[in-house]
Amino acid sequence: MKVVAKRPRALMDKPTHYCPGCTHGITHRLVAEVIDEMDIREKTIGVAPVGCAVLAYEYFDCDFQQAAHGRAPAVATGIKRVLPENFVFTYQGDGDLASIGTAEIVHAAMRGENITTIFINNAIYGMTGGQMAPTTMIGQKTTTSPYGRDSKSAGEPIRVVEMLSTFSRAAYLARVGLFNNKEIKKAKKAIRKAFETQKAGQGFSLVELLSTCPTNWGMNPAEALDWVESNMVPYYPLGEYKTPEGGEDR
Amino acid sequence: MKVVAKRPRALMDKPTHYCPGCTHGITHRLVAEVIDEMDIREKTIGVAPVGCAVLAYEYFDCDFQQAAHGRAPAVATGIKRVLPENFVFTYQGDGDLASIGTAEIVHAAMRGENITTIFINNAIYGMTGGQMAPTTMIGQKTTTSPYGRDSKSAGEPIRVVEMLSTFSRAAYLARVGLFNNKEIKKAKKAIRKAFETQKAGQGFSLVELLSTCPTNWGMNPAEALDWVESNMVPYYPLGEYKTPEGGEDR
Amino acid sequence: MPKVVFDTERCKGCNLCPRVCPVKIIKLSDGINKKGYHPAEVEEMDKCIGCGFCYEICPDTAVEVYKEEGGK
Amino acid sequence: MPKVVFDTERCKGCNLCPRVCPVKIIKLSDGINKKGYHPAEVEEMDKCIGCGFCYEICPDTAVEVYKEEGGK
Amino acid sequence: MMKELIIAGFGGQGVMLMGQVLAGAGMFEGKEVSWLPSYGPEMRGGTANCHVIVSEERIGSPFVSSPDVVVAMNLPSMDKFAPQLKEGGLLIINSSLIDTEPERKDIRVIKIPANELAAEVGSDRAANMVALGAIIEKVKIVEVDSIIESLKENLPERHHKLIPLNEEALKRGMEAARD
Amino acid sequence: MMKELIIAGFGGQGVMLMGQVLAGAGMFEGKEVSWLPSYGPEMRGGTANCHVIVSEERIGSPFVSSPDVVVAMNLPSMDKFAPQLKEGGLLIINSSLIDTEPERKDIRVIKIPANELAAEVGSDRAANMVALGAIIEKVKIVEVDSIIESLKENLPERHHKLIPLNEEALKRGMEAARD
Amino acid sequence: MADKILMKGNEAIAEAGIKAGCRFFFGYPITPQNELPAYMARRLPMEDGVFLQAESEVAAINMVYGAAGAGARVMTSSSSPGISLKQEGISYMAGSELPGVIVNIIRGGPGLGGIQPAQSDYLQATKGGGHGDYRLLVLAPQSVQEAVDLTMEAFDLADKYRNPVMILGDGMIGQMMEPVEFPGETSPEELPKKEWATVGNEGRKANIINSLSLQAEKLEELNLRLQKKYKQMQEEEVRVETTKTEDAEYVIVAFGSMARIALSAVERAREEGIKVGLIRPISLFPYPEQVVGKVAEQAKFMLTVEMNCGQMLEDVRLAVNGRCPVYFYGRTGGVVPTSQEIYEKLMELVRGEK
Amino acid sequence: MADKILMKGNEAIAEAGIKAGCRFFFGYPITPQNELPAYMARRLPMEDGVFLQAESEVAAINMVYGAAGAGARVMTSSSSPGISLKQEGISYMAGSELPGVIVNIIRGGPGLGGIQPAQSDYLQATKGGGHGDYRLLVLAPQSVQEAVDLTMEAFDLADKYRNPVMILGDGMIGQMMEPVEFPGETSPEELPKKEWATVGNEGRKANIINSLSLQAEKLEELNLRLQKKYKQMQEEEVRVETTKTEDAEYVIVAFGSMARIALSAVERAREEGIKVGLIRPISLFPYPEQVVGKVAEQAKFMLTVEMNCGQMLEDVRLAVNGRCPVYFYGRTGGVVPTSQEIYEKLMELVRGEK
Ligand SMILES: Cc1ncc(C[n+]2csc(CCOP(=O)(O)OP(=O)(O)O)c2C)c(N)n1
Ligand SMILES: Cc1ncc(C[n+]2csc(CCOP(=O)(O)OP(=O)(O)O)c2C)c(N)n1
Ligand code: SF4
Ligand code: SF4
Ligand code: SF4
Ligand code: SF4
Ligand code: SF4
Ligand code: SF4
Ligand SMILES: [Mg+2]
Ligand SMILES: [Mg+2]
Repeated sequence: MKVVAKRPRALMDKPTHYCPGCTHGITHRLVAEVIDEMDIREKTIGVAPVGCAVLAYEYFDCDFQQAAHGRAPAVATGIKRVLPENFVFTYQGDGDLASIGTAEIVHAAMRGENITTIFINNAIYGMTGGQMAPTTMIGQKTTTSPYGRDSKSAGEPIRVVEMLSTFSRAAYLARVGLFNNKEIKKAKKAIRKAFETQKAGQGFSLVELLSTCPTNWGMNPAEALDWVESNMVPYYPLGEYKTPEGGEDR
Repeated sequence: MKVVAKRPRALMDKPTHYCPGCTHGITHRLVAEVIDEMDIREKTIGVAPVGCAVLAYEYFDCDFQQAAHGRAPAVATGIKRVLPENFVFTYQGDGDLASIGTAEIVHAAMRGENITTIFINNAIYGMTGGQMAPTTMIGQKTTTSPYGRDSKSAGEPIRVVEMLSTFSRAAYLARVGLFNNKEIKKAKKAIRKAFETQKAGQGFSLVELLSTCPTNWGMNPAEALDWVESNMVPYYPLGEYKTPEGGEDR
Repeated sequence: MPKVVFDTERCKGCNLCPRVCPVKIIKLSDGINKKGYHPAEVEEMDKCIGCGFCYEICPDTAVEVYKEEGGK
Repeated sequence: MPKVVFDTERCKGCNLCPRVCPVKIIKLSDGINKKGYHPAEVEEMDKCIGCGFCYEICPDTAVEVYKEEGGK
Repeated sequence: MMKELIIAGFGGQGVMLMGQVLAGAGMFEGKEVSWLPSYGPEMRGGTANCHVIVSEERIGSPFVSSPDVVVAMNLPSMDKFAPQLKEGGLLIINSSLIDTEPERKDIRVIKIPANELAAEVGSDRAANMVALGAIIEKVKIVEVDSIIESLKENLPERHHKLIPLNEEALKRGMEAARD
Repeated sequence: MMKELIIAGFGGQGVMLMGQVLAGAGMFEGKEVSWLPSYGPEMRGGTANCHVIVSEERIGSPFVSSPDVVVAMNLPSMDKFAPQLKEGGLLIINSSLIDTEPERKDIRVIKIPANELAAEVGSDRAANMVALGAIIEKVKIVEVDSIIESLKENLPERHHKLIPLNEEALKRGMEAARD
Repeated sequence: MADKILMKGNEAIAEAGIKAGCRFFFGYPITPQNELPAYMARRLPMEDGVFLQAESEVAAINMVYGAAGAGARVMTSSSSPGISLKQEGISYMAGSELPGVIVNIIRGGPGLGGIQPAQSDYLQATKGGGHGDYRLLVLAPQSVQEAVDLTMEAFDLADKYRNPVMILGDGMIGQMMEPVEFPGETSPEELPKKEWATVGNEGRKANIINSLSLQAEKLEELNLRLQKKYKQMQEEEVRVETTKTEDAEYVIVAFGSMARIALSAVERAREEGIKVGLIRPISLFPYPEQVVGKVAEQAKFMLTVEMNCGQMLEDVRLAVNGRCPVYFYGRTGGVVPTSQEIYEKLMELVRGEK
Repeated sequence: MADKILMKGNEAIAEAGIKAGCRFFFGYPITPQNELPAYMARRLPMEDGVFLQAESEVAAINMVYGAAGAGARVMTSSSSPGISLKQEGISYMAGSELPGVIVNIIRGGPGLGGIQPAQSDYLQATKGGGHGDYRLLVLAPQSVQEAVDLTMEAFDLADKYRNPVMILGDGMIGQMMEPVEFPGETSPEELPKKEWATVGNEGRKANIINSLSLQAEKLEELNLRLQKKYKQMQEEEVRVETTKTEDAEYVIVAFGSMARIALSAVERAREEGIKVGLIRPISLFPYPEQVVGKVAEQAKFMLTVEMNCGQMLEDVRLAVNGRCPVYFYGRTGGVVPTSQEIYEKLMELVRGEK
């Protein structure tokens, strides 16, 4: 018998602190698989955010820096400028990236910083117990939108990939969902492409993953996946928004 | 004889500190004219940025708050939420708005904050003596891009209006230039529309004005206007990017 | 014949693998593990087609999938 | 007949109004004002058509434009 | 008289509510009370707990370091908090989920099959009320009426229909503790 | 010996360079020197100035509050800094742009038509060097050779062709001050 | 007067704000203060107020600035890292003389640190974590009830001095539930009008909210005006509680929730006949320097107890000014010292003294 | 050793960084330190280094964090409001034990304030403007030459302690030109390797740069480790200069550019036979507490002179600990006290003393 699927090398053999059914775990595995497949584990430096994935450095078996809330792209920039030959990725939630860290992600994309961002859009602040994120859906109830998000006062959900698509040095931008196996396969491909973009020195790459937070959504994990498909996907269309064309430098 | 053109009421009778030929002065006058024409001076609260226009509160004859660098949209939000019936506008440079203040402008636009932003894009930090702005053109020399802005390291200029166009609650977005009388007339129209958008409660409005900084560009004022037309306009296309459709609330 | 092995202590009983198993052989056990979860288990292992869907959806890498050497 | 009045102390001699005057009657004076600038002045006022371009481009509201009451 | 309790269990077992109801009951009786929860992400998956103090005097630290009573709704909670008990303190064990014996011999122990008893009155989820019944029976810090009063305050209106069931569970707990 | 100077004028008149060249010359002669500019947006339109100290002893404050010498390249500068001069101090006036008489009677005043003299040697822009010539003639803090040496250091390579002209301007200033 | 209700510190502070006439809240989530904005999000719409989750702490404090400048009673809350981000804005508010209430529910630091209770932002709060010569009025409650009382007072003080006021709590104060009652209620309409606010310059000269003075002398004037206010605060706003200090030979100094724990140690030592007293500064700025200094004259030593590595210690030493030895006991990083530990430390020192 | 060259303080500090082996600079424009990044933008590319203008001060300090964590010598600079924005990042660096050099060329505050020289960020720099129990090593040069020397030293100290070091200057230090020479040069290759840095975990366990500890006890451990470092700094890194203090009856204490101005006052008073001395703390943290305390024993009084409203004053009073009266003279908002003013203040006090 041959093992055809098991914990990738780039993940530590450690149980995570994530809630049952939380897609953070799936994404960790996908990233780790890509790292394994590209054989870059020992050249990779991850940047953990403030958010439920704050402990990412406990789970990946590669060098890591923990960054202040929202500042992962700045921290990654610092690392990458010192170590241009290494792989640097940030792993960020929607509160981290699309709220407090807006300036940092926008400018990393504008500069075409040669890093990869794994962006977990779960439409909520998971870690802090379920507050509204900029990506929270209209009408969605959270602890800070107890009557449902109201577009008049809180605006309409931010579409990060679309916003960053206006930057020419943002080389690879894709949005994927984690709500079934087909989409999970696509997600992995996108993550691979993002790292390949970095490898080729083509500039900034980002994959947005429509994710779940069963705990703070008040759903079971399966319902949560369905909710992603039925509520989030229509507003956040899946697909590759930008791919690098041509070689080394655009 | 009848005066057909003179200093608008909403401007104080005070010489400004701006350099000779700097378009900040033109924009001040245009905004003041619109305020006069709409007869809203006594209901208007301006927010001055950190930048050459930091002293705007000395020149406009209406209530003003001076905001920390980049935070004018947040300050304006605070004011507008307290005084929804008043007119609130921010006046911001490209360093202020597109660099340090990226998160604040993006989120004001996302929320559809019912304020108006006058955005002075002069492709440089004027006040601090000519550093690179996010809007500085590729190859443009500044004190912090002494060899010319290099897209590989410093990225490609940020197009603010295009970026904000991805937000549904950003109701009016336009880019105008101040390089000749025809365009100045258009600029005024755009400013008027922006304030009208606010009046109708339709959400966030912003006018980007392609402006000059003769002093730090090392040009005389006339050359500077030409440079706007020949170098900036091709990269920053003029026009209305978004206009409010329909009524009171979208 | 393919088979799957669940790490019952690592499993959080999220109930996602049962949902994606094409042959519907996974269910949550009645017992609880040390962390208080009902871990997943397979009832008729011989029906497993080794598709790996369970592994793929599992957020906790609690599944390993095995196949015959060189097998289908 | 239209006319323009320049506030020579407020003018910073930026030389923009001469550029836009359709009848080219504005130029910078040889003298300097208190701030050290050569202020703009009009040579043949009777040629002024009152178009207001000078006012419109002036960053320092140093220009006022007058026209005949009810006139064209 | 001052009683300091730690009530602990899995996230979903309602240990926070138990503590709040208890503190609320003390307040109704004009006593000094405090309730301090564990908080933050460690709640996820791990044990949740709260510190409750009901007292006739001023309460110093709301943080309980040597409790008079520990209520362990699951095994990790017993492992963690039983060692902190005062000598002679009381350990209430949810024997539905805990079959290990506590190691300490210098404490009093009572075992309540909280989940089973709760199931008997109609809802597994009322196990916390069973345990609460056991507390007030054994510790006598508040009257059962105050608990019911407090329960009303603490449950949202839409759950008030559950109050009779919870009352029943409370009583079961009291009985079980009496035996 | 310690001499403290304030050199002031319009933004474009090159007063900063004057001060730097003077300080550099002092340094070549092994003296203690400091140069402190006015800075920030107030430079725009208004007056620019720098504080220069050349000394044989340790320099305390680089900030000059009672100068030995004030060089006023324009009227606002004279108005602003002449009152700060030490009693008996020296006021050097650019008479090309200043026709007002200073009010103070307790100071020495020399008037140099710096712009005219500069124009005579071929460039209006060398008025600062004319004034610098006047300074070193009157104050004798550094040798003219050191000034020329310092000028070379301070001018970018591509402007070195202007050095002869500047030397000429310096000398005119010295002569004018001698008269 | 209402009956007592059992409330979490965070929620009680929020309700106290509303009771004080605050209708505007701008904040950003962070543990352990999340219940405060969540409460505001539920409650403020009922009062026609505005709750807005800002994009960041930086934005939040600047929204507070704008709203305060527009004349409103306004509030924000956060915890340590978030408060660090607000430092520029806080300095701006002080420089522009804007009232506003800022709540810091301290957690363990530095950096991301932890989320357990700590008092390690004392120096930041009291000495000016931001730039320039400014001070906040800093109030440290020891119980949920006191958190309510001080929060309500904070709004009045902020308006009185046109200066930001900080409520300095810790995870324990924020998270614990205790019975509270609310001493009355002020509606925003009852409050005196703020003539300096920017609300539109109908019939008057424009009002400007500003902290810029390019002329040094002007800026110095502003600073002297600020210093005068701080002096006035020192004269009028010192709040301090002393327990059994009259005859104390040994004195513990502690603030906030630490003080109530320390009091248990004091009581225990008293039972054993040791003459110990407690000084509990309630206002941390202005610091009760005179009270501490006075008691120092009779004390054999002072023992400062804090949930940090010794921050208020500096203010105690400044107040004591050499009059008696000052010792320190503290735990940090989120560890809460027990009254037992404090008692032991105290007894060790007492023995050393004898 | 090179000849002296006339250099602006800002540029000299930049060049000193390069000479110390720093090849990475992340900053954001602000007066009066703009010449520093501009110089780096010109010079670093020549040394294969990286100059990057960050989108903000917040981003800049976090880039510094990343680069420091990746093992590089790295630097940032700013002025007061910008330094306030960096407080969270600075606390993170201290908590994650990352070396790095931060330059603050102070301007008048609070708020937007002005751009003239001031020393009003003393407390922020020395007491921890950020959250948590951490300290920076703070060095205050009084001349351009000393700015060079201290900057070069700062990089070594940062590496030695794995702690951020702050160079605290003011607009005068940054803007003035004085002759300087550079005492040698270190190339980045010569520096010892940092085994803890995140550079890829080839053949070893992963390195983690982190300040989070959800367990309070763990976080306390980190804090105790930090406190130990600060204690070591207090033992090994105090830098202070005393002038004519041996027989001084009156002692002025001043730091940075203020000290050189004060020295002129001291000299003048000495000429008139008044026995005055000067203590100039060069390291502001660790503070030369012992030196000040020692001198206080013989002094009739101390006079602290600062370009602020009395910030170092607290450290002087703590060091003096009641041994003699401590007076204060200061100007603020960008006004620079003259030696004349200081002299007069001194004489007034001397007369009062007699
Ligand atoms: C400066 C600062 N502000 C706020 C926080 C508190 N905080 C921790 S995680 C988090 C947001 C988490 O949400 P998200 O980024 O969406 O990640 P998720 O937990 O949903 O994966 C916040 C606000 C913090 N630690 N630091
Ligand atoms: C927090 C902070 N950072 C930096 C500065 C310094 N600063 C003043 S104006 C300015 C930028 C001005 O550029 P821009 O916004 O483009 O306006 P302009 O002067 O070109 O009109 C900067 C960086 C500051 N005052 N505060
Ligand atoms: S809180 Fe939400 S995002 Fe965080 S681990 Fe739990 S389910 Fe996942
Ligand atoms: S520096 Fe530039 S932007 Fe500023 S006033 Fe002068 S020309 Fe205008
Ligand atoms: S491998 Fe496929 S068939 Fe086998 S148990 Fe997993 S999901 Fe079911
Ligand atoms: S998906 Fe994984 S964690 Fe979830 S039930 Fe299946 S094995 Fe357990
Ligand atoms: S109004 Fe028109 S014609 Fe008259 S001076 Fe001005 S630009 Fe020329
Ligand atoms: S445009 Fe205005 S400032 Fe410029 S020259 Fe004409 S009048 Fe003077
Ligand atoms: Mg999220
Ligand atoms: Mg600009």
